[in-house]
Amino acid sequence: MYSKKVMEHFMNPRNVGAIENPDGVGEVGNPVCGDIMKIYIRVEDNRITDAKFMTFGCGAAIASSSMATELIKGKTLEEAWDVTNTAVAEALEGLPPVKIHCSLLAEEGIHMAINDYRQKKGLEPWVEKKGTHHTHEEGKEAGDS
Amino acid sequence: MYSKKVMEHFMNPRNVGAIENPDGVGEVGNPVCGDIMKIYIRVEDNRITDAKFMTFGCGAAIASSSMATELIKGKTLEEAWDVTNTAVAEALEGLPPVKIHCSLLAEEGIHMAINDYRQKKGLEPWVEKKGTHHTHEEGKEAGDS
Amino acid sequence: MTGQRFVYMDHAATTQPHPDVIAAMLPYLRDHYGNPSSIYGIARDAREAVEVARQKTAATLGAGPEEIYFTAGGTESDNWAIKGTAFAQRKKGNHIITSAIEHHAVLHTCGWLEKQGFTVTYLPVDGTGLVNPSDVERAITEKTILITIMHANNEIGTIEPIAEIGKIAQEHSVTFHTDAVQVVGAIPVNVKELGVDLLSLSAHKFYGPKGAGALYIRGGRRPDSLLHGGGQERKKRAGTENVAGIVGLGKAIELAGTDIPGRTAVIRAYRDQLTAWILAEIPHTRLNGHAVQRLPGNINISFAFIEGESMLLLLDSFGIAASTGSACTSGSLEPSHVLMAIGLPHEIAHGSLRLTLGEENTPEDIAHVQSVLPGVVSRLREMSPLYQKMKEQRVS
Amino acid sequence: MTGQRFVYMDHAATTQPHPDVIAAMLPYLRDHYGNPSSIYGIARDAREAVEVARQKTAATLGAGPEEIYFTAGGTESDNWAIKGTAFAQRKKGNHIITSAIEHHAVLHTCGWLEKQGFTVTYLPVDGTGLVNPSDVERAITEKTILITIMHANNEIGTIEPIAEIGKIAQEHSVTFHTDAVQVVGAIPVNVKELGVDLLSLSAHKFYGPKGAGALYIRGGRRPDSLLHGGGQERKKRAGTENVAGIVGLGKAIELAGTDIPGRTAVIRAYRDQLTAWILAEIPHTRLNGHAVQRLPGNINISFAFIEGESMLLLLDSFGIAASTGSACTSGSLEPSHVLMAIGLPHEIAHGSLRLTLGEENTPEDIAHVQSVLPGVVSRLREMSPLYQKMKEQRVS
Ligand SMILES: Cc1ncc(COP(=O)(O)O)c(C=O)c1O
Ligand SMILES: Cc1ncc(COP(=O)(O)O)c(C=O)c1O
Repeated sequence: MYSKKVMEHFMNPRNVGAIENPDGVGEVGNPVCGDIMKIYIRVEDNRITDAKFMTFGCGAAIASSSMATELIKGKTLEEAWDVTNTAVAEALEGLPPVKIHCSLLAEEGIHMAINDYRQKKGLEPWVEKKGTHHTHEEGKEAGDS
Repeated sequence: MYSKKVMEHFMNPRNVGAIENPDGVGEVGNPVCGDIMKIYIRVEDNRITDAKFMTFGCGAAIASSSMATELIKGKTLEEAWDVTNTAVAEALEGLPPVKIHCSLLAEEGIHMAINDYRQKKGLEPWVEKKGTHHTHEEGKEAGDS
Repeated sequence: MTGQRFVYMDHAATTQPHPDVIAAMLPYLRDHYGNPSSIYGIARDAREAVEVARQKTAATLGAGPEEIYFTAGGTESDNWAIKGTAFAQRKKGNHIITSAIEHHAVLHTCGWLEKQGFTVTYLPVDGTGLVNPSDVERAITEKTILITIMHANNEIGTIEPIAEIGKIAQEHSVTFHTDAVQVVGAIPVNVKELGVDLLSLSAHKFYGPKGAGALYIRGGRRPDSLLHGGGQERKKRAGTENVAGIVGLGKAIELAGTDIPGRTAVIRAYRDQLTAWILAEIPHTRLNGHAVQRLPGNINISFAFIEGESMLLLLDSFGIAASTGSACTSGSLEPSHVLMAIGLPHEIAHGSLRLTLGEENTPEDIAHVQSVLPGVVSRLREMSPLYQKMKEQRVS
Repeated sequence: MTGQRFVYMDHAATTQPHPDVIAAMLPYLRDHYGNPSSIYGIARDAREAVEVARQKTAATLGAGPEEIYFTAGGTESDNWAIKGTAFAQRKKGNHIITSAIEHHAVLHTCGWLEKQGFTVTYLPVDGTGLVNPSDVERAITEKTILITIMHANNEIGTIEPIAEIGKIAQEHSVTFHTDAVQVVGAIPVNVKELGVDLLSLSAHKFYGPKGAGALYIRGGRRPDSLLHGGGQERKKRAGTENVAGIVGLGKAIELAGTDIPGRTAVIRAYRDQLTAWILAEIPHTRLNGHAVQRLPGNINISFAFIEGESMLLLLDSFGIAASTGSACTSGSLEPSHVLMAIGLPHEIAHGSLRLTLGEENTPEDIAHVQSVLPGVVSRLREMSPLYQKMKEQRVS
């Protein structure tokens, strides 16, 4: 059900772990839904020089965290803010419909980490575009047995 | 579904045909139900010296006619009257439940032929025992396709 | 009977799975036994095989793969289409239109729904078995929620004017189901051209395995489920998938959908030849069903004065497998409701013989039937009191 | 993964058909392809094979052959038993009693019936997954027409007190159905001793084929049909018989019913050994389900701080096939309703692993799991923010 790219990032996730004294942290999701994502960023000169994650969740959640942290590394905060869930999913060569929420979680995690950084710096948090909230979509459901 | 005996009597029915100027004839069943049985008897000294049949019907109907005519040949009219449908079915080593009515038809045919003989002789017809009427029983039904 | 020619002419009852179909199924019985709902390797193999079968089915019907749902056969597909629509649209209305010659999978389902408060119109057919589309239109009321008319009849082979009825159904926004169980592989089927919302098929009628079928559900239509449970078949038809059966269906429908005119031309020729021969050579016979609007393999002929089951038994003794509309094979009182509906008298209906030809039949098979059938018929007629009566009346 | 050990521990999901089962089926796919309803030779062969399978099924369940009806699987059997009883007894009442941990084939069927005007009581279970028979008795009202409680749960393996509930049902003259899909072959099943009126089973759970099941219907009980149509299965379950599937079921149930204590002793021993080992060697784990009243092959353990699907994917990469109660495999929001019903917090339920052992598992399989599982768990815990938090809290 997963693309090769998802499996590759799941089996060998990049950027696992915490950053000590990070410049920004975002934690999204909740254990009730089965996924929590924590994104850490190091920021220098408005640019993300390092990103790491800790994730409790399914294969797609872990792969999305891995890919999302890869995508934002080296980007300015503005560029990183614009990394959408679609971009994450596309970079992963697609996600099953029921797993799209994992890429949304990654997008939210990045946004939260960036705003955490901005608030620590005494800046206004940026506002979320509408319609990007964490939902579980209807779609294919496996049988139970 | 049919016993070997039924198939044997169906494939090689005994006593097929009509008796010219018979002493008694019975015709039972009707084309609506898919079976008509005509039993002919020759009677000498109160004994059935010959019996023949003509039957429109299924394998069981033909086998029952064949067996019934065999059973009554050589019997006195009283003995022949007492040849029940069960006797016919047993002699055939059993009939499928849905085909029991074929053996009943044979019993009725014999009775009618005997009474036809008796009436021709100016005798009172014998009366049927209760409960032996021609019915189709519920039972196994094949699928349609 | 050993060593004797075996001639199978009951393809409308079932067919022998094609060797390629069995070959396709075996790996999914043996090695790829995983439950398609699971996520590990052998389960993913199974899921992919199911999806390939779905694509093949969709391609043959001119549908999208997301419109195909696998079932356990034609009966389940019919029950699902009809009950599912009835329960889903109950608030809209309670009236169903069908025909008098449907398969029992449709008729008895409608009968059960009548007990649940639905009303059903059973349209008559003409002497050839055709439903009149104007009858369908006239029967539609404000309460009508479903029209279900079979694509072709299993006994007499008459092909119904489905596309015309489809137009009427669409104009009146009534859901339209067709039982195409006898049609797949026999004539091309395109759900868009037919204008149907739901279409039933069954693999074992086109050289696939028994116990595997499908229901086409046009995108957007939402009949209630018939089998509730796990999330299989996009939550619409629960139950662990019969993977091997579905794979077999997929292979079979791929074969059945290929070059239909070419593959059926021979069958059609044999049918016409044998039909003409029987009607010419054996007296007191009549062809049942439509002369032209007819399934390529279907012959249904009534032989006056004799009964069908005894004909079948004798034919069987000569290695010929056939079928009849006589009540005596089914244990019911009435002969075939289809033969009654086209107006046959009971005794004629009892004497009907159905020969349904298929891909493996040969000229030798036809010849064998020609050499056997006249003898069988006259042997039974010789002992028939009805035949005797007819002859006596002629003489007098 | 090639060349690597493959360890199948998902026998509750499905099983690999036994070679004898496949061997028994093949002739009925290839040569005896006749429709059992027909009367000629190859059709009689098929019918006889179906009847032999019926006798074997009956013998294994302590039932009469006339009480066995073949279906397309456990889901159909459950749907039929429940809807069939509900519609047949609608005039008597509209109340159904079930449990919170039934399979969705039961729960979603009940849910659909609620929309049709029936009311359903979903009984709770205790922390081990047991239904309390007194709860059943208390729930019975004048309107109660059906009790349906599963024989053993598919996720946590808990075996329910069916015989006790059977007594209560009989005392109150309420029809009693049990879903025994997970039980056949695992523990002896005798319908008389259990006091059930209806019992569902599914062949692919006991080394038979997918898409074949059966419903036991005690003589005299008359649920409405679910599949209406032809007169197959003594007019109660229409549809051309899946002959090969039924033959496979027959062979499989014969094998499954033979020497159950002997065959399951090994499985049971492995289960206990592996369970004890995991609980001892891997911290923050708990066993779900009952310690003793448990299916011989079922292990269900929660691993705190990690999620089940990712565990499965890693295990799969080491050749281990297993299952989880996490919502993430099913695409639903909620984790397993069974784990919720026994009182697990959501995050613990998400981290559950089900290993279900079967006849082909070996000591090497157990060893492989032991060598792989700890690494999988710690790898996921190392990247889990929940695990990190727990450790921080411990330190502080
Ligand atoms: C307890 C239980 N009931 C019913 C079913 C449904 O059986 P099937 O998937 O064969 O229809 C299953 C398995 O999926 C089960 O474990
Ligand atoms: C027209 C028609 N509809 C439905 C069915 C039922 O299909 P199945 O027996 O595969 O369930 C059949 C064949 O039996 C049929 O000929």
